[in-house]
Amino acid sequence: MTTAIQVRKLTMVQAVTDALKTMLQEDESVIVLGEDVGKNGGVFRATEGLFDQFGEERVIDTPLAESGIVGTSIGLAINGFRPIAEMQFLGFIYPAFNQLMTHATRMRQRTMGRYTVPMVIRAPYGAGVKAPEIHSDSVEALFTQIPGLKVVIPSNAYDAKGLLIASIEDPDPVLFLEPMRSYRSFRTEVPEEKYTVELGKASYQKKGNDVTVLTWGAMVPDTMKAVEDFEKQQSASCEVIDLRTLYPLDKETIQESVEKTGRVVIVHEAPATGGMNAEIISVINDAAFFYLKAPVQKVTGFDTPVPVYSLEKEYLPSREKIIHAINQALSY
Amino acid sequence: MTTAIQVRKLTMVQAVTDALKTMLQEDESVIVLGEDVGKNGGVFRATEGLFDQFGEERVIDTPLAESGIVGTSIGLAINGFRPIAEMQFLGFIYPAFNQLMTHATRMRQRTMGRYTVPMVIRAPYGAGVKAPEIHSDSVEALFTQIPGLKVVIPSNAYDAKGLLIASIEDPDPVLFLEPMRSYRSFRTEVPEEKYTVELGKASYQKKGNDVTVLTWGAMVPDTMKAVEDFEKQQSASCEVIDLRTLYPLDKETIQESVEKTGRVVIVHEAPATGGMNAEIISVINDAAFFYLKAPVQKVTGFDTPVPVYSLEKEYLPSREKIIHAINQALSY
Amino acid sequence: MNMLEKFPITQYISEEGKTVHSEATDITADLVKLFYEKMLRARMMDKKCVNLQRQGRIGTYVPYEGQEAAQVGSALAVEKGDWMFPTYRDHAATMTFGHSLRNLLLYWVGRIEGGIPPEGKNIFPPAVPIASQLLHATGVAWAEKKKKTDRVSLVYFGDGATSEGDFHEGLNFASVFKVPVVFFNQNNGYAISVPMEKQMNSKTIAQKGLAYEIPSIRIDGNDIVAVYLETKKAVERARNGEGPTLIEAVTWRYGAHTTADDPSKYRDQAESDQRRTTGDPLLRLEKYMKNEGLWDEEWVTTMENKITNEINTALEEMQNYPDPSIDDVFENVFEKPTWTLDEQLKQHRSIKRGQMS
Amino acid sequence: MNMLEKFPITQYISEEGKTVHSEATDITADLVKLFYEKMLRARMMDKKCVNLQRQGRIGTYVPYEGQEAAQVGSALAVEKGDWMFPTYRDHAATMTFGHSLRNLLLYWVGRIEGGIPPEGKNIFPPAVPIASQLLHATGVAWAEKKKKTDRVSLVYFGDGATSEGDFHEGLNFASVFKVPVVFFNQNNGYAISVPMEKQMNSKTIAQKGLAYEIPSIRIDGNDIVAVYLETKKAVERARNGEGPTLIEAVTWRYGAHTTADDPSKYRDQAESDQRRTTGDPLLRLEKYMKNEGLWDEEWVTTMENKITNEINTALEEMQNYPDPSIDDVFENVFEKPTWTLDEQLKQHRSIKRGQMS
Ligand SMILES: Cc1ncc(C[n+]2csc(CCOP(=O)(O)OP(=O)(O)O)c2C)c(N)n1
Ligand SMILES: Cc1ncc(C[n+]2csc(CCOP(=O)(O)OP(=O)(O)O)c2C)c(N)n1
Ligand SMILES: [Mg+2]
Ligand SMILES: [Mg+2]
Repeated sequence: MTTAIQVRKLTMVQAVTDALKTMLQEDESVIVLGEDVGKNGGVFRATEGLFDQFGEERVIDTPLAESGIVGTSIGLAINGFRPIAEMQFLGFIYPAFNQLMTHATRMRQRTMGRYTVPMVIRAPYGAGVKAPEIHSDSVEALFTQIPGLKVVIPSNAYDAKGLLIASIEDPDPVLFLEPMRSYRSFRTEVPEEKYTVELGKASYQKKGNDVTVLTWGAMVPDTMKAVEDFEKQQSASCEVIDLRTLYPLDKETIQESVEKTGRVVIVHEAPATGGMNAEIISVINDAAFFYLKAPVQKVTGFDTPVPVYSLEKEYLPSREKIIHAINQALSY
Repeated sequence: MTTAIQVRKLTMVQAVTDALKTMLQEDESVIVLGEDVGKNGGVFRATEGLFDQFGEERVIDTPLAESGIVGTSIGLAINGFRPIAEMQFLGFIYPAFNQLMTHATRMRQRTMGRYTVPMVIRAPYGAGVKAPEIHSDSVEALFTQIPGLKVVIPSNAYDAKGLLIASIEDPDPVLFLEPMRSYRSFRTEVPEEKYTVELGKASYQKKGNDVTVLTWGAMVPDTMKAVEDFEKQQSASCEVIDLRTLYPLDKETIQESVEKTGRVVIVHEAPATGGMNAEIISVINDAAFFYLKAPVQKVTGFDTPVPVYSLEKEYLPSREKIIHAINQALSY
Repeated sequence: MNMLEKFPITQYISEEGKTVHSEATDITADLVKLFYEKMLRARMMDKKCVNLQRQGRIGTYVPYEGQEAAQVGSALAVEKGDWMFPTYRDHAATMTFGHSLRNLLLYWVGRIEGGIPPEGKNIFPPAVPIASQLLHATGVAWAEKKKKTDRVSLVYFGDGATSEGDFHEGLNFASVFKVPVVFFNQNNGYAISVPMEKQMNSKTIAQKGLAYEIPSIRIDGNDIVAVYLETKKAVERARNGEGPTLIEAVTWRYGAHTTADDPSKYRDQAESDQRRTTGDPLLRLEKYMKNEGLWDEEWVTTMENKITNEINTALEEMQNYPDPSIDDVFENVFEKPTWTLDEQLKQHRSIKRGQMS
Repeated sequence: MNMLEKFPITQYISEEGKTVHSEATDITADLVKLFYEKMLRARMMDKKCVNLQRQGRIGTYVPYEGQEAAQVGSALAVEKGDWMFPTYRDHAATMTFGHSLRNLLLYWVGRIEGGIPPEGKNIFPPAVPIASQLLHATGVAWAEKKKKTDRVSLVYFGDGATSEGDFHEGLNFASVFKVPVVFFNQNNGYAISVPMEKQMNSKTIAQKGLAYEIPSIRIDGNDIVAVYLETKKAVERARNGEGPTLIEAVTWRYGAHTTADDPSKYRDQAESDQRRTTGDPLLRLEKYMKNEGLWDEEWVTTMENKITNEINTALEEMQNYPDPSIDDVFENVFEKPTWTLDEQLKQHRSIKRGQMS
């Protein structure tokens, strides 16, 4: 007897809800908490319906205090639960920085494994949806340098569900960033059943031979479109890789591709300085230095705060900039 | 008539006090605030004597609350003062992360210059003094990716005074990190009078031809010693550069040196991933790619929390590791 | 200790528009008319913005309808030279204190200029990270104290904001250093979808002042006379060097948290609408004015016309405002841009101009 | 409201060792002897550590001498299965609750093992970032509530800790979710050099509970009977589902903040020493025992010898403990080390072995 796998076309935010529901159903210890995640179903509807289905003991509206949310989640995680804490926007995680930096990520080490913190912090992030100030920060690199934290970013609904479930099942803290610009902009097929996408593994969006383009999150569809346009005009072919996990990076995949192409473009929306581009270049320096034919090209945000929304289009990596960078990489 | 410049041999922490005193004397708007900075003179004696000399209106013991210290300093700075806020250790700045990230560094931009935040945050940092947990964090790279913030680290008493005065006079927020391992470990000559060391400029510790070694803070004397040992045994010569300001990096000096040597070693005590090594490699990628003869070598901490002190020596870059890295850089 | 008894809701004018407090008579007829005019102006502006948002002419908007008395009454209680610290919802306060309507509209189309007050008006850009502004208000007021002026800070925040650590640290610093700041809480019952009962276990916000020995009062935030007179007292205390005050103004927002929010998800909107007929701040003042013989339909119509014109002019100015420029972003990170910014701007411009190398 | 009157310092045994509270008689002779023994043990351990530090045999140490009643009395009020959240100064509490003396000593020589409690003892590693542990205690207790057990959290923090945002958020969460946690404040008058009057404008810490509707009490923290019985009441309330309690135990540290601190910089140490003859917790219990005819010099000597042996054994164990290994650091960042960690450890080992390529 074979069972047909049920598949639906979901948006990314629906896939997030689906993952949460799957895990709430499967594992009694999973709880969801945060500001407005309960009755209201989250400001982006990511937790829609969960409060009604699982009740207020498992889907919890908390007071408005991020340090409180992360700090109590640490206690809950150590004492048998798997909390999934929502930060309403990534730009509001900063008050919780101390709890994340000095406790969530150090407890296993401080107690040699006696106490562990299997928690997930979810947060929508990134610019491009005309949100107010602070709502559009893209500071993923801040977190990749916190020892003890994994950082995961899906770019589509399928990955969102599989990566989120893998994050929830991970025995250690995971920061799960959801590119809000991609929340509803397109759908992908998502199996109804439970599945995981392994953390730490990048995915080829497109194979190619001449330039490696590394990106993640909302930049993936943008990059794919720019690459398509580029390839229509030029004979060179691009390999596009969605990194998906930013800590730990998938060094093997990066290395494999760079050894083949010798040319690299990195696309991200965070500021240039200290952004992930630097860490990726550093990994390439270690792993594939002698294969590089040209300096790595970067398409990033500026070393400015993300501007208010009338200017966010100028801030975000554009089609032109991506194509320009690919051309640059090929020009050496 | 000539006036002889008075010069004294000071430790770095004395030079810090001297800079604070100089500026408190010169500029009525300068105030010093933080935990135990007043009557007690600071847990490292960095503010010794200032409370007695300038009184409690200018040298202020605050409640134990870092967000409170930075948040009120923002208000003080906008309304005419030049607050110098002390974080007792860098590892205790995290509760203030939100104020630093979303306000101190954005206010000028949010108001197109109407409100500005000329403040300095001082913090001792780094491992190697057998301090308890969290006291030894070296997370400078976290801050170099905050748009709107300069990050400065002196490695000796002369620079400490000059850079701190320059930081206080800077019209924008500066994070001034003091390597506590170097607070009292050696003395340098420090003029009694006021002087500044320009922010954003690296300093050559030693000229050389074959390898560029980039470092800062407490790693500068360690690196110099390792290089000395190395040069005794090998014919190659090293150029050692103290970067001093980590944002903005002194690209010109880095470029100049790398164009000459083609080989680079970076020494820092922060964790490898996301540490400043990545950003420096990224700058080299942009500025001197074709001059590089070997992958950049890194001597860094691990991707672990700074361990408790029985293991900190293993964590910190050692003489052996520095020499090994120099040899590696030369081996290609 | 029953906190509801210890902190009763102080009223000066009842919902029927009757004087219920002896000091209410200190209010002159001119002042009453000023109250009404400023509240009317605030409400008309709010309605306009909600409409503009529906038409897609401005972005997501944060309405304050229902909270006019709290915002206008308190804003009228401070003087030029004092400092105001609004949140994203306190435009009735800032426009009353002298903010430019054009800039407010610019704010809602995502323009930096929207955060900038007119010259001579000490207004901070709206604080978005909840409760962070309490510390700025405390710091700014502390600076005034150090400078030995008699200026004060007036800072707005919601019921939800009381849960953040910065609320606590702000009140503690203000209390320890006895700085001239008025903490003006608008308790509108909700932080987005979270009702006060889930936000805290205390029945009042005023009682939180007890932790810091900060004098606190709970007032009817829809009674502009109460708001004005009690804020004035707090401001006077601050000016006289008597330190901070915490005011809990109990109020209500009729509408959604923002135009992107659907309040029916978490509360009965019919009940909320019902309040328009009972607790409304403008209606109450209207009743009071009628009771006192101060109501004049013609005057109201004149006002409405004047305000309509003012808003339309501001809207026009907003629409004709020069295009935003990314240069403003680059130029205002530091006083002097770093090489990183210079290079990034240069590259950005070069690609925009299509001058690819 | 005069908070000193509202929150008087509850005493059960006066400084002269007299019963001053009717419930003090609930305490059996055995319990009194247990109190004395555990306080003596704590004091002897502390003195030993101060000496070891002076001799350079352990690192910077944080003494608690003077605070034994507060720590021992509260620690005896919880049961196995309950959770304890100490700071760097609360070793009298953790050793009374069952922590291992060897591990405590390992802590002071900078060993990871120092943070790990014996199997079956729910003790967190000492919190270093001030006030952060209040949230962990709340979260852990919340978990117990969700699991429908009757276990509680007992969390320690100082007067200075009340200024941090996490103090506020911890109390608010605990109150809103009514979790079984006892917030045990040791008000020793100082946060390093900063006296309570500069830390807060309130006269008591107990009054801070009013902001959250958390029952609060102010007790003589040097009166172990008061500490024990009042903590027990709070623990019972928590077990019965009645939620959190805030206890302010007024106490004093005789010595320096840490062995690296010089208290004469900020206070009169002669005055501090004077307290040894008046307010000392052990001395008070001794007087009480003498008054009650429970004092027995021989018993005390036996105890002292037993404790000396215990401490010396622990010291020996600490000194003979296997050398620290960097592997423990690498192995405990994640359950399964990432490639980054694997590579770094490999390289580290290879250089250490001198096997340079
Ligand atoms: C630090 C932070 N966390 C979360 C948010 C998202 N947020 C915006 S408004 C809001 C509710 C605020 O409620 P309240 O303080 O009562 O003010 P009101 O909106 O009712 O005026 C939340 C959670 C934020 N802006 N800042
Ligand atoms: C967040 C944070 N800031 C600063 C410090 C440095 N520090 C260590 S102990 C201490 C004073 C704590 O005082 P209190 O809470 O009264 O506890 P006590 O030391 O008196 O037991 C300070 C400021 C710290 N550990 N954590
Ligand atoms: Mg509200
Ligand atoms: Mg204390």
